[in-house]
Amino acid sequence: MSLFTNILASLYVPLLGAVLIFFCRRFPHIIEIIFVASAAVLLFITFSIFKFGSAIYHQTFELYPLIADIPLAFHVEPLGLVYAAVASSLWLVTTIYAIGYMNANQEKKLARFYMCFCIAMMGVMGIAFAANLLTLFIFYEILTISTYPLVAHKENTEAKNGARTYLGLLLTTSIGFFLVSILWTWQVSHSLDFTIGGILAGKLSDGLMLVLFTLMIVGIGKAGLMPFHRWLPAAMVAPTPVSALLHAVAVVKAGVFCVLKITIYIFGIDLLQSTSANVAIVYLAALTMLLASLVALQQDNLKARLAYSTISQLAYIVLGAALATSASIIGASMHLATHAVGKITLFFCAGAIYTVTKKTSIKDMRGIGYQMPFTMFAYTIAAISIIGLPPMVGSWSKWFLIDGALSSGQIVLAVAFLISTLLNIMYLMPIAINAFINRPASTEPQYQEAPKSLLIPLSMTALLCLLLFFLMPYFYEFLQRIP
Amino acid sequence: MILMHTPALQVIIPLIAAPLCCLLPKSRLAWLFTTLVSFSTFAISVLLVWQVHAVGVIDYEMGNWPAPLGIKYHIDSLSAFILILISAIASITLLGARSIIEQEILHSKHALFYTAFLLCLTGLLGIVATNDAFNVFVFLEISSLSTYALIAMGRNRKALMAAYEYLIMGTIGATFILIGIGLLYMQTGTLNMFDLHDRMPIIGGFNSVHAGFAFFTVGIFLKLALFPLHQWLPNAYTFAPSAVSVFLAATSTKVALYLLYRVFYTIFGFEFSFSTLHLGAVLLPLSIVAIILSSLIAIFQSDIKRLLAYSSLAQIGYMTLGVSLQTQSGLIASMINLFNHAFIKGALFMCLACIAYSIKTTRFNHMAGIAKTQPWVAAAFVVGGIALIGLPPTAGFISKWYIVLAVLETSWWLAIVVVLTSLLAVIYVWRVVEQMYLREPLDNIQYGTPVPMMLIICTWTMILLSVYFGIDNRFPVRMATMAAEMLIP
Amino acid sequence: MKKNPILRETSHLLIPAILLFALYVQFHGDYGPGGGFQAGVIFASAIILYALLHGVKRAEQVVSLNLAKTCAACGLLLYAGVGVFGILWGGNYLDFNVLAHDPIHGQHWGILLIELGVGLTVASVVLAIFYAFTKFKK
Amino acid sequence: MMSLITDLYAYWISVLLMMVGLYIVIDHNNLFKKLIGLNIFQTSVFILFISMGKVDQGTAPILKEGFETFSNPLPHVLILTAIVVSIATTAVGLALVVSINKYYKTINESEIQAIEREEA
Repeated sequence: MSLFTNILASLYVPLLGAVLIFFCRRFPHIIEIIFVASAAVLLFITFSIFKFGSAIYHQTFELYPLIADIPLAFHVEPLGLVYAAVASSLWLVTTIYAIGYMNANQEKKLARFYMCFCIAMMGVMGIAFAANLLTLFIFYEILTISTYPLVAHKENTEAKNGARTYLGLLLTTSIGFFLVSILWTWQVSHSLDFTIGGILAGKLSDGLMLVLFTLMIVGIGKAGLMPFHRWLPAAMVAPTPVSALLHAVAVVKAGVFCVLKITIYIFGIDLLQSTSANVAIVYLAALTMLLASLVALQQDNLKARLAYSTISQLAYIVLGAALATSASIIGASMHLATHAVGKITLFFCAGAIYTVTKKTSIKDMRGIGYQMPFTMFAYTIAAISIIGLPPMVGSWSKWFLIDGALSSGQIVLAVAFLISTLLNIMYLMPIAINAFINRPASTEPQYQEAPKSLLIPLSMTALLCLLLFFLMPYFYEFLQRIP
Repeated sequence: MILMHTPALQVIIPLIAAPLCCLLPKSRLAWLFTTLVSFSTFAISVLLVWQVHAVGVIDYEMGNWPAPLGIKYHIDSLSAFILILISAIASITLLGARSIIEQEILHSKHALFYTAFLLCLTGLLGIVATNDAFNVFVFLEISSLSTYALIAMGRNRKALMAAYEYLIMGTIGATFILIGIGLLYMQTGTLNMFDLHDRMPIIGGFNSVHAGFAFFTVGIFLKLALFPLHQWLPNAYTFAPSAVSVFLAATSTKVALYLLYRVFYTIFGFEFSFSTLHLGAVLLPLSIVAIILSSLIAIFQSDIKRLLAYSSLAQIGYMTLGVSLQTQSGLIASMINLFNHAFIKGALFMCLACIAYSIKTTRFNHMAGIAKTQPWVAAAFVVGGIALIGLPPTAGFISKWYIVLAVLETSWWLAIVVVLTSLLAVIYVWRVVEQMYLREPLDNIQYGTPVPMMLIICTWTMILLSVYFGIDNRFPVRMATMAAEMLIP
Repeated sequence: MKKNPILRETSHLLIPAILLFALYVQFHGDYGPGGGFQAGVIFASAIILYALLHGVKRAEQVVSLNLAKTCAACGLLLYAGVGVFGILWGGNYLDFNVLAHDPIHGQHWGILLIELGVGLTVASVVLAIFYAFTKFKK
Repeated sequence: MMSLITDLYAYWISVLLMMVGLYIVIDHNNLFKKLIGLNIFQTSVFILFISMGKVDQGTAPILKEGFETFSNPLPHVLILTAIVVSIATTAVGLALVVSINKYYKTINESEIQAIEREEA
């Protein structure tokens, strides 16, 4: 298979999965098989791209002109490959988890659910391999629209309101800011291609460059920067697998991936540093990072707390991207992967707890470690990884991020990272500690450990948190190819 | 032989078919005949597009009388573009509409309905094909008169009032256009558009030409339903029979827009209209007000047909906004939006036709939970709604891209206005989507008659077309670019 | 009607004259003032006069609504048919030059036929409108 | 000043008629009278057209020996068409008014609006 067929296949496989699921919508078992199978095939396809080596990076495949001279085009570069690999491997894990969760909770409209899941995955793959901003934008919006039915899945008033916030904010930012800034970019540079070193050098004055960069990054609502972060907690009304994959991995990571890609390939690191167009975003991201952590402290609903934690962690990546030093970029790219693995584990655990006990409130989870030891053990591992302590994988990315902040001479930001880490400990660890230290109240019914279809995926991702720590040198070497 | 006569055949086939149709005894036969005729006009318009691509411009002299004396039909890239749009929409609408027409219209009037439909089609095609100013007026009235009749056939008695209001406004508009033609004729002694244009430098200074320009402006704005002359449109679209709403929403204002291009670019000329007489300064504020106001009003409608009618008004605002920018890119944007919006709005009204067929109403409250009983229709509405909002990968996105890009060339604050108002579309579309999907069906609503397959297939054809032109837009963009380069040299 | 002998007798005198005049206007439209529009209206007015004096029912025995409708369609078809004839005989649409052996006669024939079509349509449409309003049930 | 009125009297008449017609269309509550207004309005345009076809000392455009100057026949022809259009419009309008009367039992516009408001 040539590289081009590989890329196209990564788009077609989820789409084909969706179509097949649609036609088999009356047979619940068959759609589950199709669902898992398409995830497995996609994983194989994504990893087979690695075998082409580094020679094919930035080799662009144009399909046909979409608008004027701007083609629908795809390419492969290290960052996109990382994102695609993370998303597709975690997708496979999530498919298994989702089937278990949906069956255990007797959710309805499964065919629609799985279909939208597949289409969302196509959106993710398109974003990962997009070779210009227009292609990226198209798949970005496909992702937005296809996840709406997932968020509104429960179809009650709460789900409706949550989904409304979700769609409203994402569309407002993407049409109101992102699209405008893309058009502006097109107007000043007559190119939207992702190019090493950026395409905007010398095209705008410093002041306007600041406006454009701010507009574009804020416009990527999926990155969850304040004040456009409300959609993320709102989307927590969705079933947990959706929260896990889409709101800890695919959607939010699509957001920060776009931020990284635009910083590196549209503006260019050098340009950002020389014009200091990044200054507004840097401080906005730092602010988001701290504020979101503070808000997370006050949340009693476990999923809501994780959601705010995600907002805070996303701000790490945006900050890393906006700092525009090579260390911070590597740190941000790394964090994209490490946070994904960690956060998906946490969500899986939250979902497992809900499935078994129907509990969502942190107060009620006292002593739950005695009843669900595996789940809570996995939770603890993932929490440590998110906090960034060795020997978990999260420590690496945080290391590089702080290194990046220091190397750009911003001591304040390095301190902000540290404060945020402390806050991480404060909002993640008490849950684990309470679960194991306190005994459950005697009035509580005796719960069993979560079903296997939930337990296996979450143990796998927890294991990954640990394993990847040791594989990091290879990963680092790979990421260094990002210019 | 056919190739030589395509410009004439385009118009006379439906014209001859109309009286034949009214002689046909059976409703089904009349439908079949009308559909066949509209498909043949479509085939001819395809031929015309092909010819225009091959040779550029086609002239056809009626009765072999040479141009300034006789009536000349003139097909260039702009006319071919609009012709293919009208005939395509008419064909798809008619193909799917038989069942809904049988349900909504008295059986004894079917033959007359189809006759009126064909006459309306003739009128619209004629306006676009002819190059004679007075001929335009005649065709305008043919299409308008048959439209009044078609609207009046609506089931609700309000349809009568809607048709009456439209008749008064439409007649005033057409008469204004007639006065404009008269004043120009007075100064030039010719009715041929190119002849008129050629003499414009000589007569451009006369007061009567300026007065004629003003009459044309008001008349066309009336036909176009541009704010503040839009009052007739919402009622007309709302109370017309569903099939008629589809056809009108997709074509009638588009043809008025075509007339605007023709009159102000071809007859008066770009220089005269926009530099000497500042048409842009009139169009720009009106378009912006139309966009903002109509979008806001659309949000609060309790009937979805009405909601879409107001949304049409906003879209017309976008199209005239493109014109008011006075640039080639603005004109291209306007034309692309014209083309795309015709399919999108046609598709959405087609969805409402399905719903009206099923539950006999299009009121917002009764939409609750309709996705459960009519999943295909509801899904079609969602896709059409996404296109209306202008999200990729639909045709609406392409329109929006070109409009914002064209506006950005002129001023950035206007671009922000355009983008923000397009977000209003999210609100009114998603209100309906939520109602369809996330509400329990009302108890007192019957589950409704199942929608015939043909209607759904045609609805989806339009929907898929509006998605297709979002993915592959080479045809409309090329045609619009050719036309704009012709109109603004 | 029996009460108004004057009206009745006058109409007996007038209606043939009106019809005759209509035909005159119709067939002198080629070189003189006249033509299908005017002739059609005059022709219809004769029948409307008849209907006013003798009742719509009697008038419908002369020209029924269906006949009027058919004639309206046929008139239009005649008009269009002559035009199509032009195409079939190698000219453009509505090209009368090809109708006869030389252009002048061709034009002559063409205009007469066309005006006949127009006259037929106008007369029947005016009549149909009249019938439609008189038959309207409240 | 006077010549402006006397020379162009045909235009003044048509403008006057036009305004009268438009006023009736806008102001009148009675749907039927509105149609009459519309007719007056259209007629004014016909007069405008026909008056512009008049040539000084011109006769009717009939070829006959001894007459050299003719009025322009084209506006007449155009207006003949426009008159037919106007008849058709009036017919459709009247048909609508009759139907409105049947379904609303009134042809007074404000009464109809009141009925519609009650329904809504």
